[in-house]
Amino acid sequence: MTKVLPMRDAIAQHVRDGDTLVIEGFTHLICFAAAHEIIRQRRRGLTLARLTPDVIYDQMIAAGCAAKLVFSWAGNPGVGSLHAFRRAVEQGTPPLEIEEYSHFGMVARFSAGAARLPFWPLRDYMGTDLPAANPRIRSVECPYTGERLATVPALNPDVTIVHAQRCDADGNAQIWGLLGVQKEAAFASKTVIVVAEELVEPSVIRADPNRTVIPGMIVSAVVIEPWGAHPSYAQGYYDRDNDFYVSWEGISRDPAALDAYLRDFVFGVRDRAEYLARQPELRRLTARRQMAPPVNYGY
Amino acid sequence: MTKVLPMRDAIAQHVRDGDTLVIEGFTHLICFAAAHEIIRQRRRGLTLARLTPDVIYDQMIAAGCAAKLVFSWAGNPGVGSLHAFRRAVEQGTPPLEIEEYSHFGMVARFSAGAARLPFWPLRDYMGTDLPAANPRIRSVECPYTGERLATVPALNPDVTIVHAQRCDADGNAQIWGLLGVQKEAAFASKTVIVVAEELVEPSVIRADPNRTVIPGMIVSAVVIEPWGAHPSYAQGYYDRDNDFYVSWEGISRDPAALDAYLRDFVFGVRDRAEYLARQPELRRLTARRQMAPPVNYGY
Amino acid sequence: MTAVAARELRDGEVVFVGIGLPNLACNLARATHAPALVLIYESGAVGAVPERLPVSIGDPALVTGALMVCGMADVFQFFLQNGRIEVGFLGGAQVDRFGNINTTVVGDYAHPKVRLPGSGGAAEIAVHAQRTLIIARASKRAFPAAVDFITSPGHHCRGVPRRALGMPGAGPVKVITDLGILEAGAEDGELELAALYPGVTVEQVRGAVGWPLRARASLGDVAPPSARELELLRDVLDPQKRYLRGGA
Amino acid sequence: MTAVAARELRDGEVVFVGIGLPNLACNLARATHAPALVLIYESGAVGAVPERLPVSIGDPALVTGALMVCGMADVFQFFLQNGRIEVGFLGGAQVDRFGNINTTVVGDYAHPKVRLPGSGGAAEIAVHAQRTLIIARASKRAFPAAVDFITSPGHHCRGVPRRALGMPGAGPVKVITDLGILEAGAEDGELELAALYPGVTVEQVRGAVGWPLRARASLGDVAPPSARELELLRDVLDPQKRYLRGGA
Repeated sequence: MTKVLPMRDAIAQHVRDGDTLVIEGFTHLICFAAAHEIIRQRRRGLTLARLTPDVIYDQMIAAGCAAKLVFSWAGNPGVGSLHAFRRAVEQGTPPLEIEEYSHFGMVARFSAGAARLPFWPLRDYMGTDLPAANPRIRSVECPYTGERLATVPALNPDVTIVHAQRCDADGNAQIWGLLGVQKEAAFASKTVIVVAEELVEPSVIRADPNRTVIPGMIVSAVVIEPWGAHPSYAQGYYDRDNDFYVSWEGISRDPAALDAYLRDFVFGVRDRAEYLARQPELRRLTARRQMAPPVNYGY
Repeated sequence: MTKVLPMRDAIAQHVRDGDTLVIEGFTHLICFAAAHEIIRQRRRGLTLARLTPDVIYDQMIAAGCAAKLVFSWAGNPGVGSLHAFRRAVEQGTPPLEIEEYSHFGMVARFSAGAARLPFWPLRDYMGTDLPAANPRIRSVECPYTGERLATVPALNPDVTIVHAQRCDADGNAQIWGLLGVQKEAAFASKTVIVVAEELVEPSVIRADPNRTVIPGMIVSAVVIEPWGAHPSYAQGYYDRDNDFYVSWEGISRDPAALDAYLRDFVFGVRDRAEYLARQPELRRLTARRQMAPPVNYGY
Repeated sequence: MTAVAARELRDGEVVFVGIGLPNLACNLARATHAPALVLIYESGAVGAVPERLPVSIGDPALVTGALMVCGMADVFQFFLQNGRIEVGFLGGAQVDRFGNINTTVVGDYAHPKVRLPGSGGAAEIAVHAQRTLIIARASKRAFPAAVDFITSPGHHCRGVPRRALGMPGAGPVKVITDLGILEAGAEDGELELAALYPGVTVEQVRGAVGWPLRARASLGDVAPPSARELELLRDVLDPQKRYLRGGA
Repeated sequence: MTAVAARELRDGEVVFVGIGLPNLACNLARATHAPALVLIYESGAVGAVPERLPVSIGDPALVTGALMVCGMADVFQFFLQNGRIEVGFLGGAQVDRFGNINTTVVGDYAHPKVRLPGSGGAAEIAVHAQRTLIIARASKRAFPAAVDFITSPGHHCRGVPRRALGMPGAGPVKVITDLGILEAGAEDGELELAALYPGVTVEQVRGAVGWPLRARASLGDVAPPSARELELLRDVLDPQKRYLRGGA
């Protein structure tokens, strides 16, 4: 039975109302294609976790998918605010519970989840107001030195969606460029969906095994979706659509403009192909070639 | 001031009597060139730490360099015993203190050291006699679930020596194939010496930054030593000299044969070049070409 | 023994492989009924497809053509401790009546008669693999009533049952010897005789273990290696007889 | 402000870079007196040499040509918590008299007047970097006596001095504003005026902070940006004026 599915089927089969969902990717490889499908399928009551909610979760909050947000930096990177998020937190429209850490805290939560430990120790948060704001930040005494270290609890999502440059049909996925916390989030998760720019033969994966970040054995579904990270980027494939990120400031500030955006680019298209057809001149973002030299795996 | 030194100078400047020394590499990339130079310079009282002491530490124990061994599996991989180690432990000749963990425990010790945490939690050792044999294996209570988890203390070596396939003059080192715990051991260490098969321009490193395992900023000295891991191996450069590993069973079993080996191949040569000249037909071990396909880093 | 161990592996399973007979058994299974077996080595090779018999668990042939190679911190935390390993293979100098294994010392820890290599990854494999298989030749020396040192825990450790110790894995479900197969008793976790090789008697097995061995009422028959299995083992997988000194 | 910040960096130092003015300052330093500066971004790019002004800390231009790219678990554990970062750059909506920074909320946490982005990596940079530099334009709103929320700790947090809290790093050694430079008092860690830009008076700075600002007996003069610095900033590093809205 193949794991390779259309996005519609992968989301329908694996993402349920009320799930804790992670679509990771630090600026790089953020899978907007999956988020849009989840919005189209009108999932509700999701706990959305991510270091940087970014425009992707701002859209999901605006679309009413989220009951709760777990995060560490909620801005529009390099641009400004996420206004749907701000309206939810400042005005309660829609209501949104939040659980807040720092980046290191979120990384540590995924690390604990991936290692199937209940907590992760870190030297952090002394002097800050974060533990007062979030009682799940606690501490533990070192059994050697007696000192107290901060702890965060494991995060084990129901579903994690990772976008990769390439994978085989079993979901063995290779990523280069920024790696973020995708590996940790995937291993922490009950279900993993890999979305990739390219489907390749296993022989391509096996020719450079050190590049594999996610092994197929932890993957439940594979979706092949070229340009699936747009307006985010994929190193070696396409650049970030920064014009769109800049325009999100105006779109997200105005609820009517945001609704129009969702109508035109999410609800109003059947799939990723239709979304891409409505984008202005994607070729301007196509990556130039700057190839890494090959290495020898022989013996 | 260049970091690139002959092995003799790198060892003379950075390895001191009584140091805690780590020469890591799991079967792959074990830096015999460094160990032989340390033996030649007659360092004494070292605490030697490594997951697998392997033939390399068996030689150093026999040569009288070691006061203590910290380890998790002391055999000749795929062959049999390390007889110098066994004589030391079973008969006290020479006396050798031991501190013993499992592989996971040693990995966790280096991870804690690299993260500058005093301990690392792991779910391990229940039912085993290891904590009774080693009181440094302790436990901690999870501040969320109340369950007890095993802990090991951080290991922060004075010096870690890592063998890499290639590096630049600042010590930015790239490794592919088995990665072992080299990254963790290096980051845990006060001083790092990188030994490499090839010195390359920084542009080679920068053309594939995801392959860099050790950044130059944590490296104190760089030694270029082709075949420096022999009789261990370097993926893409040369295979393991398994004949030698098999012959070590007989050599190490007989103290006189072991002394003769050290005389002929360590004390009796001035440097690695002379050692290599005394090896039978190294070309039989030269790696065949099996190149990884290049990937695109452009944007 | 090797062919019998190979049959215990199901196609598609994720197996943590040790060197020697376990490695042979896994590669035999891959070559026969379980082509989709995923072999993981503690060295960091995942989905290895060695083109030669690896001489160690760090052999370069495990890397070339593997699906993934990762650091050992990932192997132990994200694969093993995470619960992703379905089968772990273990061997050892001593196996006791509860499936505890000793690979550390013969005699006293502080003053050992024989110093063995130690745990390696065996302690944590015994704790975390969903089930483990033990391979060992039967003899009174190899199967004492109680091991001198518990390196890898079995079903009952110094008076405490496995479940009470909080170990995630099920422990050694089968001990494959050259005389028969032992399995843990459902009640107390004590190893009992479950199946015999052709021509071997219950008394022969009892004579090769160090405790009064219980035999199940209905004993299974271990099918001997097929011609195909023998041919693969002797001619393809271990032609130099590195590991097949005793038999297949 | 950017040029002044750049001068605080010594050649060869390892700098944890934030986006915006800190990024500009680091690249100005690289282009002038500190070509060997090692730029690390929390996204995992180490030794980045961006060929364009990165629009975010995850820009692909930080990857192409970098010395190393690693996962974020390594960035925070092996670089930052390990103590390998010599300089951390921080900015923020509010900076108080002890150098505490707020990037979380204006008003009450549970019912904020303005919800800011939050910590990102700023909390741990403030704890671990060997020293930090803060860049912020001076105003009474930006420099209250006490911040509404301590996201990144300074020299004195809710009555407890930094050292007593066990923070490895030295904290904010300089706060670079568009009017002058503030430094922590040796005794109590309170920020005091240490240097002035040409033509700025002590009273002007006092008018732009929310507490009775101490001025050092001997005030330094901040040298204005040189022609070369201005040219690099305006024509090479930020020709589109993405970050240089206020001045250089």
